[in-house]
Amino acid sequence: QDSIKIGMVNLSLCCAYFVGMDAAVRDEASAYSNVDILSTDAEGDVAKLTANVEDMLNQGVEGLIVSGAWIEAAPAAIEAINAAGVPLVMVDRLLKGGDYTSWVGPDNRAIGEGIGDYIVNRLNGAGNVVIIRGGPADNTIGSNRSEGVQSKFAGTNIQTLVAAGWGEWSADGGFQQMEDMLAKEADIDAVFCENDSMCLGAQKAIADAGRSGDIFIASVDGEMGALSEIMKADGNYGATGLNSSDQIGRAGFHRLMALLAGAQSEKDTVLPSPIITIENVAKFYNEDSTF
Amino acid sequence: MPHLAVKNIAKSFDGNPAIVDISFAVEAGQVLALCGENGAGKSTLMKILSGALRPDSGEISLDDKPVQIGGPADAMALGIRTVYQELSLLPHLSVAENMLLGRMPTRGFGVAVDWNTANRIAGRVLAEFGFPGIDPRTLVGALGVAQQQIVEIAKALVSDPKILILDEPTAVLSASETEKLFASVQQLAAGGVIVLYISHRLEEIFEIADQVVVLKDGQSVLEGRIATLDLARVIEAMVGRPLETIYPQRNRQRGKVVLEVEKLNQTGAFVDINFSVHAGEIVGMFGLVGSGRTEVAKAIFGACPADDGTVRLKGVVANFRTPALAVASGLAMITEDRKGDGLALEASVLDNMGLASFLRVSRFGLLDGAKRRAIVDEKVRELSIRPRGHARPVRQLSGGNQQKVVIAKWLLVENTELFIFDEPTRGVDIATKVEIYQMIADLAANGVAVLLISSEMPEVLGLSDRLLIMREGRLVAELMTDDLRPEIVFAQAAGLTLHESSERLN
Amino acid sequence: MTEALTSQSAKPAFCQRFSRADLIFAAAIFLLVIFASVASEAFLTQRNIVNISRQIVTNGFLSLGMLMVIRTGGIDLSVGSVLAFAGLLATGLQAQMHFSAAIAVALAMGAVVGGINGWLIARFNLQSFIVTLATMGSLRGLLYVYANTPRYPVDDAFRALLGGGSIGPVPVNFILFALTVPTVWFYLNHTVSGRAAFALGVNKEAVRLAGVNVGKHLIFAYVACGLLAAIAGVLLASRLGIAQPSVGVGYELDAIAAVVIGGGLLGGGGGTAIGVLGGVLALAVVDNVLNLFNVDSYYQQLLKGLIILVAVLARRKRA
Amino acid sequence: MTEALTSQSAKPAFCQRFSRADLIFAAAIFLLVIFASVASEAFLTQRNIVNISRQIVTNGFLSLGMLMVIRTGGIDLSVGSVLAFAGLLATGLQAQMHFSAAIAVALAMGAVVGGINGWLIARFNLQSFIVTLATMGSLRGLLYVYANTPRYPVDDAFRALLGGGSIGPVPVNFILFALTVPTVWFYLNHTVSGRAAFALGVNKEAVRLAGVNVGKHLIFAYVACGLLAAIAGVLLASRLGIAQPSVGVGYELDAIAAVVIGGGLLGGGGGTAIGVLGGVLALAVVDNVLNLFNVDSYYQQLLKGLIILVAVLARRKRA
Ligand SMILES: Nc1ncnc2c1ncn2[C@@H]1O[C@H](COP(=O)(O)OP(=O)(O)OP(=O)(O)O)[C@@H](O)[C@H]1O
Ligand SMILES: Nc1ncnc2c1ncn2[C@@H]1O[C@H](COP(=O)(O)OP(=O)(O)OP(=O)(O)O)[C@@H](O)[C@H]1O
Ligand SMILES: [Mg+2]
Ligand SMILES: [Mg+2]
Repeated sequence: QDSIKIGMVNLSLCCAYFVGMDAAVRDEASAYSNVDILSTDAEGDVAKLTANVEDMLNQGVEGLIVSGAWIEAAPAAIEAINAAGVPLVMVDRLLKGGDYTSWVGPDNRAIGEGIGDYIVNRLNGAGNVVIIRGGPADNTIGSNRSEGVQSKFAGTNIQTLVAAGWGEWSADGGFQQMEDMLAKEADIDAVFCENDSMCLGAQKAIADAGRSGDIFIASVDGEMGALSEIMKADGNYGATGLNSSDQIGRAGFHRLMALLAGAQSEKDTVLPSPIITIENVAKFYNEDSTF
Repeated sequence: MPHLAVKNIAKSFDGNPAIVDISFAVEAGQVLALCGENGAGKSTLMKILSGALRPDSGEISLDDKPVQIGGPADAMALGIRTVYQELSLLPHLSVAENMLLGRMPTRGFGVAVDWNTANRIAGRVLAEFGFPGIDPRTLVGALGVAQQQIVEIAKALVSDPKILILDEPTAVLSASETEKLFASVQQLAAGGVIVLYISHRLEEIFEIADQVVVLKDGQSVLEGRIATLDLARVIEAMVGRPLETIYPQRNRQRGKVVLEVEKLNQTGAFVDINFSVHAGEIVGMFGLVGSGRTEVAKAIFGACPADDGTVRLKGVVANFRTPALAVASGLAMITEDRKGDGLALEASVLDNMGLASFLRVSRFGLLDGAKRRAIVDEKVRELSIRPRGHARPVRQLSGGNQQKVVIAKWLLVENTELFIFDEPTRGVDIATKVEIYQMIADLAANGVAVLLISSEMPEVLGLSDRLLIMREGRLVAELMTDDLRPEIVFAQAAGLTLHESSERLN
Repeated sequence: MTEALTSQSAKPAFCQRFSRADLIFAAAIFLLVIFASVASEAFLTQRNIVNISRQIVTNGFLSLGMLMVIRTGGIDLSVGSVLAFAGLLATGLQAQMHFSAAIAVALAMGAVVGGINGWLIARFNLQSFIVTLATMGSLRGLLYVYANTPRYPVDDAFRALLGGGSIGPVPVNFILFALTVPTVWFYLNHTVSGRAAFALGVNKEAVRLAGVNVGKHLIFAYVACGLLAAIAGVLLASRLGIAQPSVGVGYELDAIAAVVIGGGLLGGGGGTAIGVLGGVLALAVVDNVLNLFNVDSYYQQLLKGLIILVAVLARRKRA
Repeated sequence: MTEALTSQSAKPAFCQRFSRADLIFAAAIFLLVIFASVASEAFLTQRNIVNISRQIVTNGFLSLGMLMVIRTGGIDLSVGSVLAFAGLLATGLQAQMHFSAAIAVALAMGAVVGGINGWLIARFNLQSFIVTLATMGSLRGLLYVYANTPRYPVDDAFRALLGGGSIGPVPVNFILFALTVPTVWFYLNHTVSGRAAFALGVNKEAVRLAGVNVGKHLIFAYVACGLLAAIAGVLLASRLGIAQPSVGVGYELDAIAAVVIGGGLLGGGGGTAIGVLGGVLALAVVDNVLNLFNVDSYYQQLLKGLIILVAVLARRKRA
């Protein structure tokens, strides 16, 4: 019996979010005895991603799932795939610069807007909100989220204070940015981070400053650390907009399998991104999730 | 009573034998001198005894017990102390620390360094050695090479040695320091220490050695008690033929003035230097080491420009700011410190020799490799640089052969008008010295102006037409060298009255 | 060799005689502080000073270790990976054992990695740059194999004690760093090993010929560097209450910058603990000030580069 | 000093006589290739070979430049930033001008940055590591100020010609690289500047006192390095069809690794163009093979580190 080779192309496996997506794909595939997943990690480098795609096509994969993470486009890679005529399903990130078969992912602006509503409600339309940005690397994901949030502040008395430096998407980055904001700004009522990791750091900075009582936190992703914080009745981690790499990965894999089977599908599929708060967190909390 | 015997030692470096088969024995309290041409194998033999190198075969026995010297630590344990030919000091450490490296006095469970004791010990040793002037706390990097050499020797004297190896210790020393060294050597010998002494200054050997071993191409060609030998014998054994004249006959015709130096000053180095050198003339510059000759030369050459004063080249003002400019207008300088600023040790003989003469072998910056190799090979032959060939890194050459490479580098430069030699024959064997003297004479004969800096009295007396004498950064005398007595020169250099100086000389 | 000379008085003392460069440098930091405190009232607040003190710690430990290696004429690029791995171990293992035991394991790992670096470099006479570049890569791969998702400390005491805790206003982790500086200084200037390590940084062969066991002291420097990096990792993880496998990439460059700004010489021959303290401080203050002044992050990067340049220009050795 | 010896053969020729280490190294690559082609039928396919040849180009150009700098005893960490900036300029400026003009601007930028590096290092006698570390940071900030989002080539010819194009089966960008290797080799061995640069890498003072204009040759090496990095950036952008401000981070380490694996000595005194070719090839083939055997990415990192170690061990200098 001939096996079906499927390529999972990751820009990076640096961080829980992307690791989760890769794991989800492998996990779904494990149900099919004759489906082999070839997975690569470009360590954040487009050039290496392109090389990885080339190497995979070379091994005769029948379809590719591409997780472009934080980059904007990878024309050469996508063109190579098109040229080889194999179906291409993009997950999470919709890369520009070439044709693709299908895309499954979140609407980051919508998630941002959801969080924006949450913050506005919780502040009753007045207060100061710190925004911690991820990083420079072609950061449209982050900026979509921030813009979503800020769009909801229009017409309220909410001031946004954007941290000067980058949070680098990481806990220590978030920590340092928050520390400096706390030193700089006397009254802060809430903090929004473009991802959970940064807010997990920021939360510690707030705690060390003894401000946990009067500053609450909201972010995007829904990783374990954040969820367990949200669960705490007395915690100040208010909400996170679910952007489940796990769901995305599984959905992406099944989309590709269906396409290979000859099914016709809508080109773009946006996954719902509920806002997780203490009310509904139990539904999403899952001890043995990788992310 | 120690007794050192070396039997059938052999050592070769990737195929090329450095020492073929050497045996000798020394009794306690004896001074054994090793002579031989550059590359004969003297340093290699000493490095084997000091544990720096391991022999391919042969055995070493101390007090009739065979000993294994696996590394420097073993040699130390046996009481073998070595002064290597190439300075092995650390410029960024203090004198005391350099001297006591590896045996620093400690307190607090042998963890913490006891600086006071360290400085005291170092100070005491230096004082006993006759140089109380050197402060054990100063950084070695701030000392001149001469003082550095003193420190290097003192280092070997710290923990009283049973066997003391001195590899060309006097190469950078002048008469007075040499005297002090010999004094302590004789004192040690009297105390039953074995001293192995290497030098190319054969007169020194006859002054302090009891026994001589002459090496040639890694074999001992002559062995005997000093009393039974004379200079000619030793030289013939070394060179393979008798040497008739050491200093070349010179047909002197003094041409137009080439170099004029006026009121040259450099704070901390020299003051108010005035002199001139004419075409076809060899002007010697003598002085005690540290008297500032090198600094004057470096100032003229643009290596470390003077603060004020003027230098003229053929009447034109030429206060060079960089060596590049100096070389471009016909200057050449053989620097004194071959390891520090004379050679790129890891680079090949070719790269080193060809470094100053790119113009000869290139057009539009493109090298004519064949021509470059040709002229270099020619000089390798002329100066009998051994081993032949230009491919190996200079590091692998013996000290004297390295010195020849430095000289060759400048002899390869065409139409030079002024040659500055700073200690040109340092570490060079007698036969090659003669060749170099001949070349210097030839340069002069061809109308080149020569400034010869040297701490070797016979050399300056034998070669130069005029003699400039420096003391503590000043030009103290200018003498014509015809029938000039060494005592006078030394007196001037040391700033003594003739009477006492002649005492100190004999 | 201004640094080499003065970083090295014959009888080293905690306040050695300083070179012109050191003074200029100190003055520059001082001016920066003055300027900052005038320009932004947020700067000289206790809160901000505490922040800076905490922000110093990570780079501080890394830089001290880096200094020890740089004084031997080497360099250690693997500190970032060691830091990340140590954090993961110290937090991840808390499920199985008491956190003190977990920390012990983490530190041991750091020391072992350092030992491997040092042994390869000393035993086979390899170039430290390439050896540690290799271990940096391998270890990063290895730590992802161990844990490719964040680990969270189980034991609250872990955070409370190290990362969060403070004695009076002074953070515990800063105190630990403050204690390490004189320790390293003492090692460098007053122990046989420290002096030998410094000596061999400039001329290994000369030290060997003096009968000193070069390998021993060389390896020790790398072990210490690995250990200090591991400590930094543990403290960082406990400060953040999370250990991420991706942390620490590029930290080695900050550490090297701090050492050089503080007067260290790559290739050996210079560098002092107190100088490193200055370098770390300078970098942290600059970061902090740029943030307090809301300088756009792109310009922050640009400026930081220029500031490093100015710093090394100020303390350059005369040719 | 095995490397020093061979980098220095009596009669430099494109195929110099090789040292034992070089032979071992060549043999190792050869065995790897044999093994790969036996184990994976995908390896020796024309397509895969074309891929590898294309994948070599970027690191190839960077490594050749790095070699020139390393031979002067320096190092250049700024190549990654130069590469990114050059790509942005060459693509971004196509809106305003013909792409050839845009490329010219990009290359000029590379040369200028290199010139600044070299000038600072030569004129003020600074350490190359820290100077280029600073320019690396500043330039990265600057290029983000210039363009914080990707730029796409306007002119199709740009991609068709350089990135996509190939003569027969051979990609154009690889041909450009293949032509650059002998050029660099010629410069290193058969020009005054090349020999002088090598000598001053070993002992700057000796070269200065030989009446050579040290600064000139030193600066030239950095200019060439910057230029080659810019070329790499332009080719990469045209190959990928996009120029991203974030590209090239950490590339300098790959380049240094390639040089050292190829027999280069950090601190000067060794390294040959052909050796670099071998180093680049080795790294690329390893990457490719690991992918073809779809080794898990974390283990890939782990293995790559170990392979670098083995490579340098194979060509270590005897102590
Ligand atoms: N590390 C080395 N590698 C290769 N050859 C070497 C090495 N060291 C010395 N040699 C060779 O061994 C021979 C003997 O060298 P050695 O230094 O013993 O001569 P020497 O008698 O001390 O000469 P000199 O009087 O010039 O000091 C020389 O031909 C030299 O080239
Ligand atoms: N205090 C010092 N600091 C640094 N370098 C020095 C110092 N004194 C001498 N030197 C250098 O050391 C080398 C040799 O010094 P040395 O003791 O021979 O004195 P010198 O200047 O050479 O005097 P002379 O040439 O008359 O012997 C020279 O290059 C000299 O410039
Ligand atoms: Mg010798
Ligand atoms: Mg002198």
